[in-house]
Amino acid sequence: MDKQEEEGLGSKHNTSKVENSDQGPGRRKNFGPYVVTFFILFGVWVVLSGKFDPFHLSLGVISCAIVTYLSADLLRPSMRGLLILLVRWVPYLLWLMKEIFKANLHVTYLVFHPRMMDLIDPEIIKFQSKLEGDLALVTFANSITLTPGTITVNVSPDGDFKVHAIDKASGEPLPGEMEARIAKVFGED
Amino acid sequence: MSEQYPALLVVVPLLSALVVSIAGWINKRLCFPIAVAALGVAAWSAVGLLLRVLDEGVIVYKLGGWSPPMGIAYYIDYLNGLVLPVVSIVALLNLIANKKGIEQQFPDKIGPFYTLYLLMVTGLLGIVVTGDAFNLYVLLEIAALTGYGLLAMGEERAPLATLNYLYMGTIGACFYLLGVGYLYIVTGSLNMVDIARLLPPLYQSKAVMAAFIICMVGVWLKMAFFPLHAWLPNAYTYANSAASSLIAPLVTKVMIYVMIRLMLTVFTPEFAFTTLAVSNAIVWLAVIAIVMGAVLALAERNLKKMLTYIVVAEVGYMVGGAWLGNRDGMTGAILHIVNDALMTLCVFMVVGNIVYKVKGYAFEDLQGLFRKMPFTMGALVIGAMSIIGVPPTCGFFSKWYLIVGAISAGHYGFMAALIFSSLVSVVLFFRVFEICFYEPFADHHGHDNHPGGMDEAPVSMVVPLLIVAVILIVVGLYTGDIVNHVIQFAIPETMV
Amino acid sequence: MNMETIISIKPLLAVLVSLLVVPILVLSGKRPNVREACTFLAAGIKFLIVLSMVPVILNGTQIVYTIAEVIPGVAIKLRVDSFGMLFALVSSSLWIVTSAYSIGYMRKLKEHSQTRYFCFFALALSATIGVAFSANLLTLYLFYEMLSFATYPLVTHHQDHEARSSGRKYLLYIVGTSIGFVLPAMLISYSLAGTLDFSSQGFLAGTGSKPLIGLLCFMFLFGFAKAAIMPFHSWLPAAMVAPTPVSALLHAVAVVKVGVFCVARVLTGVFGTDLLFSLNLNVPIIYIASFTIMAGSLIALSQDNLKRLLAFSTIAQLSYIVLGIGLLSPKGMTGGMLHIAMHAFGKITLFFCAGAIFVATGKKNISEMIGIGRRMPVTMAAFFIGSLSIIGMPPCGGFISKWYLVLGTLEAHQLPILFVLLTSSLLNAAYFMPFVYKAFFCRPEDAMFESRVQEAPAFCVVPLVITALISVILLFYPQPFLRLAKMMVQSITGV
Amino acid sequence: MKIIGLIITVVTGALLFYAAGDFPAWSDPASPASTYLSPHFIEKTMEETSVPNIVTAVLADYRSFDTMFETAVIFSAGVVCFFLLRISRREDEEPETRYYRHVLTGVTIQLKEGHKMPPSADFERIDSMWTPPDLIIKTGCRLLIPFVQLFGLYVIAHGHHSPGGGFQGGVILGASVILLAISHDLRTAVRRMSEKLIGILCAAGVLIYACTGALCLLLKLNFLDYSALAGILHVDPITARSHGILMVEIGVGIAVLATMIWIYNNISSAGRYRQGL
Amino acid sequence: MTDLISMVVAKYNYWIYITLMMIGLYAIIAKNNLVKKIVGMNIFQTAIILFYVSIGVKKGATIPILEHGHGPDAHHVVHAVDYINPLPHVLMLTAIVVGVATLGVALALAIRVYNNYNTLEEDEILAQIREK
Amino acid sequence: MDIMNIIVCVLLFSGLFFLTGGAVGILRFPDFYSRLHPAGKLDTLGSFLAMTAFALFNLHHFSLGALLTSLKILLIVVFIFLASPTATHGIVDAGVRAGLAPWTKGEKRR
Amino acid sequence: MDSIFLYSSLYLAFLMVLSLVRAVIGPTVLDRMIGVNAIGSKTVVLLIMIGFLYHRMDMFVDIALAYAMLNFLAVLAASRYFQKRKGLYDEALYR
Amino acid sequence: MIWPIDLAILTLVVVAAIGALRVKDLLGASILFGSYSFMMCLLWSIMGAVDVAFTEASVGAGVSTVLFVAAVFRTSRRTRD
Repeated sequence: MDKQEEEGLGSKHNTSKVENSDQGPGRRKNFGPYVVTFFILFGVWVVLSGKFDPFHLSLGVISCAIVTYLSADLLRPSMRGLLILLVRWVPYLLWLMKEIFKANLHVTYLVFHPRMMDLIDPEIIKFQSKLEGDLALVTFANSITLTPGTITVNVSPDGDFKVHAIDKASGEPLPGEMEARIAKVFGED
Repeated sequence: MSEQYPALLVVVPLLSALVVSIAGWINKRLCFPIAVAALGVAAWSAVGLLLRVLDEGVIVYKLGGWSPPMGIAYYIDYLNGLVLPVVSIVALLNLIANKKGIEQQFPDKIGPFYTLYLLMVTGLLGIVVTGDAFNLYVLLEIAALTGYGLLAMGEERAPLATLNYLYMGTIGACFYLLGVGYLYIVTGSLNMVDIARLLPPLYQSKAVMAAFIICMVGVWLKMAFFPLHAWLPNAYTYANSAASSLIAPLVTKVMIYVMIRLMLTVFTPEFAFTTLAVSNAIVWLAVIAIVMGAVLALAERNLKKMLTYIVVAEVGYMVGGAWLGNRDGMTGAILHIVNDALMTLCVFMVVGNIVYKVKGYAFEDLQGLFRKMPFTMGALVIGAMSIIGVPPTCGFFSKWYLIVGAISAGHYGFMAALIFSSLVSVVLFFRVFEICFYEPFADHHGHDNHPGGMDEAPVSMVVPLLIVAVILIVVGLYTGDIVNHVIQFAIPETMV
Repeated sequence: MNMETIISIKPLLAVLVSLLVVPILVLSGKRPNVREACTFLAAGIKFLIVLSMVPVILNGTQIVYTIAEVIPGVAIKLRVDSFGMLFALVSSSLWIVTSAYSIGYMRKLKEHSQTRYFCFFALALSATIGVAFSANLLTLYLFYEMLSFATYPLVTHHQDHEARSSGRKYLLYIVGTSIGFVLPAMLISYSLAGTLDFSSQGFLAGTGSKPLIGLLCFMFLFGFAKAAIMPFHSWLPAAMVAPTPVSALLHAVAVVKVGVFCVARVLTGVFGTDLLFSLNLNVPIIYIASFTIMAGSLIALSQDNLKRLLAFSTIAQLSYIVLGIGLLSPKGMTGGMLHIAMHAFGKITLFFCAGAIFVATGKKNISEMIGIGRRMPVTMAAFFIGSLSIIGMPPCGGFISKWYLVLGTLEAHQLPILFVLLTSSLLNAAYFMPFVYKAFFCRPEDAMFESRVQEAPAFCVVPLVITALISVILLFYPQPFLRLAKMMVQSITGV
Repeated sequence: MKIIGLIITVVTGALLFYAAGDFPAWSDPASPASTYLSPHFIEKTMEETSVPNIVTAVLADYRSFDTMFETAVIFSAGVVCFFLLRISRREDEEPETRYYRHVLTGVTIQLKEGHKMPPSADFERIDSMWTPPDLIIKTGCRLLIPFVQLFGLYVIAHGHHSPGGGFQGGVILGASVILLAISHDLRTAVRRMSEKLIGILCAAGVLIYACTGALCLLLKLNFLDYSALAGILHVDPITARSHGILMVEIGVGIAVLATMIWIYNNISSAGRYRQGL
Repeated sequence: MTDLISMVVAKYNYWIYITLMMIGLYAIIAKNNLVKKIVGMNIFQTAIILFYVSIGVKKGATIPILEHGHGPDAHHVVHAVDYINPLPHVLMLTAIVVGVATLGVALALAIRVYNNYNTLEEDEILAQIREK
Repeated sequence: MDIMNIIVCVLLFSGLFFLTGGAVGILRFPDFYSRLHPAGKLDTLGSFLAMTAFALFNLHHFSLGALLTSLKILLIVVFIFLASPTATHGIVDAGVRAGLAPWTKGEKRR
Repeated sequence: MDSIFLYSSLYLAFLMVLSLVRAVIGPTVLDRMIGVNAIGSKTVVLLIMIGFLYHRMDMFVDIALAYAMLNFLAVLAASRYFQKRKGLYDEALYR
Repeated sequence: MIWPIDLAILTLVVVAAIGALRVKDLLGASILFGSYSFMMCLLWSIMGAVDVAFTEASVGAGVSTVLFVAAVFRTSRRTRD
């Protein structure tokens, strides 16, 4: 298993940018990512299509092949990435949903509060994240954004975060637990 | 194969446009032969169709094999049988004549230019041949879009002028579409013949009247009829010569064809002339259009712009003739579609040659051209004679019918406008001739040599031009046959 | 009167000969001799073709040829009848002499663009013959316009400022009136009658209301501005900027004669004598014509420039013809038609003389030509004969036509017109004779004329001698023209 | 101008309002439009073309000629944009300074006076206006794009059974590439779909459509009469129609895909293909 | 009064389409900015699409995709009353495409104009032209 | 199946509630950055809940097709969850780059 | 259930009015973007609701999916504008 | 056809159209135009024109707004009306 295979969804290294779609489709010898991409896509196709006669299935195969050829280097999945996804993401997502729900209630409370202007106190928080992989950083940033009260303003590839928080309460827990959990998901802890 | 002519007529230019587009990426030299071959086939089919129509009467071609109200059908009758060859031949000749000019102006974009050119011709041919009201809209838009593209590549002011054209053209096409929608809402059909069958009981409906008016306004916008003409002169003037000499002859004329088609086939002449009772007002508008066009042309110091105002005036001729409400006027209008297409082609090709050689078309640039480019100027003379209306050039005969129509409709204002515009054309063109003839002043008792020497445009530009000039006269001489064998049947018998 | 007609391509050939020679002239532009030989050849062929039709016409037969049926009921059609024949004969014969004269004139003066000149000359002749042979108003109009445009480059041959303004004036009058008046009048006639073919009784007979017919009549009368009826005359003096052969062509052969020919054709073929009589339209016509005669002659009296003098003389003389037709009496009409021929030969002689003087001496004004007869006796002798013909005195052809005109006025009981005719003859004499007198008998003021006889080149002199001779001969042998005119009048009036 | 506009608008509006009075009421099942032609389409489509989506059937079969020209319209729009905006290399003076960026470190170097960098995987050419793509947007779009493309293909393939078809699918496919161009930069997108490829695809899409029609014509039936294809595809004429529709839809999809990208590329870079939006 | 209300409601779509169309038309004619005009033009086109789609609407009908298109009862009897008129939809698909195409061309032209005059305001451009 | 309906209703109404919060929030909040908070995520959660409700409701008449449709609805949710934060980030990034200063306590509404 | 969906969708339409108000009054372009984005997310919900009202869920879900996929494209494009053209208050000068 | 929503959205559409034309900033105008086409898409689907709605969704959301923004990017945001 070479380096390519090891990356995937759980990419650790910034070097992944090297391969960042620069080499055009179909140049690499390794077919692993292609196969994985193909099957992911075909799964989605089946959900989309809902027709299981040979004609439509063959159309599906052709379509997935085309997309794989064109864009597999964008998705860059791997077998390991998939497994990680299944095993570690689900709990994280559940936790995230809970957080989102909680924070949403908070913001909703703010929204409907008659003296809303007094309650909110926006500020910009800066902190350095320990996460390294692109995907991890993005997941973290998006999770921050999805939990109301905080919005990621800027992420540098090195992990400098700038977050806009609507009030003190929203901004406090950062980076905290969320970062740790994401680090766990991506195996960076 | 001859039963497939209607399809070939439109499909061959379309296919070749696509092939040319691909060829443009591979080898630019392939573009021109393909384009010429395609237009040749189209012209061949058009002439073949006309002959078949003369033999057999109306031809119906079902596209996709679906019979008319369901699918789209082509109807080739005497009216479009006449217009088709004109469109295709004008396009063919212009293409051949402008090869050099195109190579000179767009060395890098030859492929796209020919593609747009062919698509435009496809659109125009399609407009003429189609029997489906909505299909006409689509083709209209093809012709319009490609037209914008072609026209905008010109001088510095061309994009702005074209953008204005685009606004107006879109409004026009949309109005037409809306009119078709009104017809659809009351009849439920889109096929022209079918609509015509379903409409008569509904003639008192406000929706039908509105549909007619809206369609007309839309078409007038596209053809630059008088109050709606403001976009035309600039758009045509600042364009490159290959485009303007394709678009100026054909677009307005095809739109007039559409107007006549709507008046004669979709609606009945009775509806247009009696139920609505606006024909008199429209003829007066046409009178204003002619007079305005002539007067504004008089104010120009620029050959091409002057010609564009003449185009505006000519549109007035045809609209007025069609709305006179009698057979002679309609004959004149239809005949003038043919003639005006040819003579506008002639004069615009002349401008193309002049631009090719002199790089300008303002009056100052024209000095001494009779000596420099005798053949081109000879063609200009013939074209000008035709526009003025001097027999035996064809322009005279359509004017003849128009005036006879005006007289028998008792509309002397229109007649006076026609005469006035002829007189103004004399002034216009002889002003040009004077400049080309006198300046720079030859020394009085000079020698019989050529001071400037002859510097004629290339043969490939001059020969088509001369062919057009000859056609002007030949068509004039065969006017009687055209009227007796074609136009006479194109007008419904009910119209007197 | 039942006319026999035969279909023959000859009229078309007569028209086409000079048209077809144009490309040859263009191609041979580099070699003047070939070019001029071609011109001569074409002129000769043309004359022969016309001549070959004369016997047929004299037999009372018409020759018809249809070129194209352009509009239902109206074709581009040629028909040779006696009146047309008369005119064609005059113009085609004069083309030969004019060509010869042109060669001399142009070569001597080393004019530029001679090829163009000869081409358009040929074109103009084509159009002239076409007008003569037109069978209907449309064909007439066609060739009339063709002539207008073909002569424009001739008039403006010098391409200088003067030529430019004259050319403008020329076109404005000629084309303006033809499009402004003739075209609508023609179309109104068409929508009234449904045809445009000339018929001996006039195809408008029995149609239209009185005011409309009257209006049409005057539209035609003034529409053919080449006839130079006042107030549409001033293009003619202006057009004198052209080289003299052109002026000769314009005034004697092609342009103005075409104008009056058209007027005559329209009055006889479109309206017909009966219609004109019944509506009393002839009276205003003849009064307009007489006014033009008097005014033209009086203005001519005050002219110093020889060519302008001749021009005003032409204006007056043309109205003789209109007057003759307008009298509507057989004699008058005969006189009018005959005057086309007579005036043509006389006037062309005068113009040739003026040109010859210009070629030889470079003089244009009468006041500078005192005593010129010593230097150019032949030319001046011809001038004398020509002026006699114009005045209408024997031994010249002009006498015959004037005689018929006078008879016509009597026949039509228009005594005032008789007075006009006679007065104008006196005036003619008044402006020609002093010049002739000064030329021969006065002492030359200019030293140039003291020297020995020095005529213009032979190419210039021979033609004018020929035309002068013909002018004389025509008095004694007016047969072909007189007979043709009489035949025509007979077919119109039945007398 | 404002007053003229107002007058025109009021007059036109009044005319339209006046005419609308005679319309059948909105959503009236007995209106002529609903009773004259459409019943045939609704009731016969399945028998005649075996396509459940009536709109697709009418679009690509009954009125396929319209659709062909619709595709040609979009094609011509692409060509026009190219024709108007594209600045050819000859006219476009090469900038004095070229910028290259070392991909790993993000260091930007300038090369002056027309020096070129040898082609290398480590350096990419950038424009002076280049701004680094945002990490979140870049990654998010990277993950989304393949699915968008798959969805586009799905829409084309299932035009018979559900809404959608060549045009919609083509637009979605095109949008996916536009998304790439926005989230990364134009050079990346152009590297994937080179200009020449787009230009050829654009024409090829319409060509597929037109050639399908012409094939029918060669098989001795009318233009675009797909039942002629039955002989080639070895199916009954009705299924042949269905397959013909699919072929045509694919053509439309390709043409639209390419054209959308083409128009976007030309407009967003004003014809220079250097720096996009 | 009730008549009026029922009339307004029964043809509400038509009134709105006219309103939109007039908004677009006014914008094309009266606006000074070229891109604003393009926006107006698109509104104008969409108004017509609205009109057409409104024609096709049928009370108590469903969308024009046959139910149970495939499967055992694929060829059951279809009643026209049950489905919305598909024809206007077809036409409007074409019209939308044309609209996009026109939009692209118009924007390309606007860019060209901007390159020439460095402004998008029509009166400023005209002033520049007059100066030359 | 009444319980199912009730669950669907509850989910739908809570979704609508959050959506309302989003709509009111972007009107009430004082500046651009703070407005993004309700717009970005209250809407996301609201849509999520509503979509879930629809997915459940769609399983009313259970079949393979219905299941797949429900899955498709969930696919939409996935897309929303991917796209919404990206879009929000895009907007806020634009704001920062455009140089818009965040609102701080005590200022006027913008 | 239909009436619940109907009234919910009407309520959503009302919510869209609120978002539209923000989009129209601005004051900055970015505020408009927020408003339009909010409208977009409500549109997706509304589309599916309409699907239920037509009882043809399977047909409308595709549209909603396409919408969800492409909705943010416009927003991204607009935000990209500010990455390259700085200066939000551009517009203030010409107000 | 669901007329109550139809009525509501139709009114919104007019507001969006007027808004798009009145905004004194071209970028804002193009974004508002995007919202206009969102609502048009809704309108089509309300009226049962799914295919048209689909097209409008993909075009309005995916292409035309982006094209507007791109064009504004290439020209200027400035407008006086």
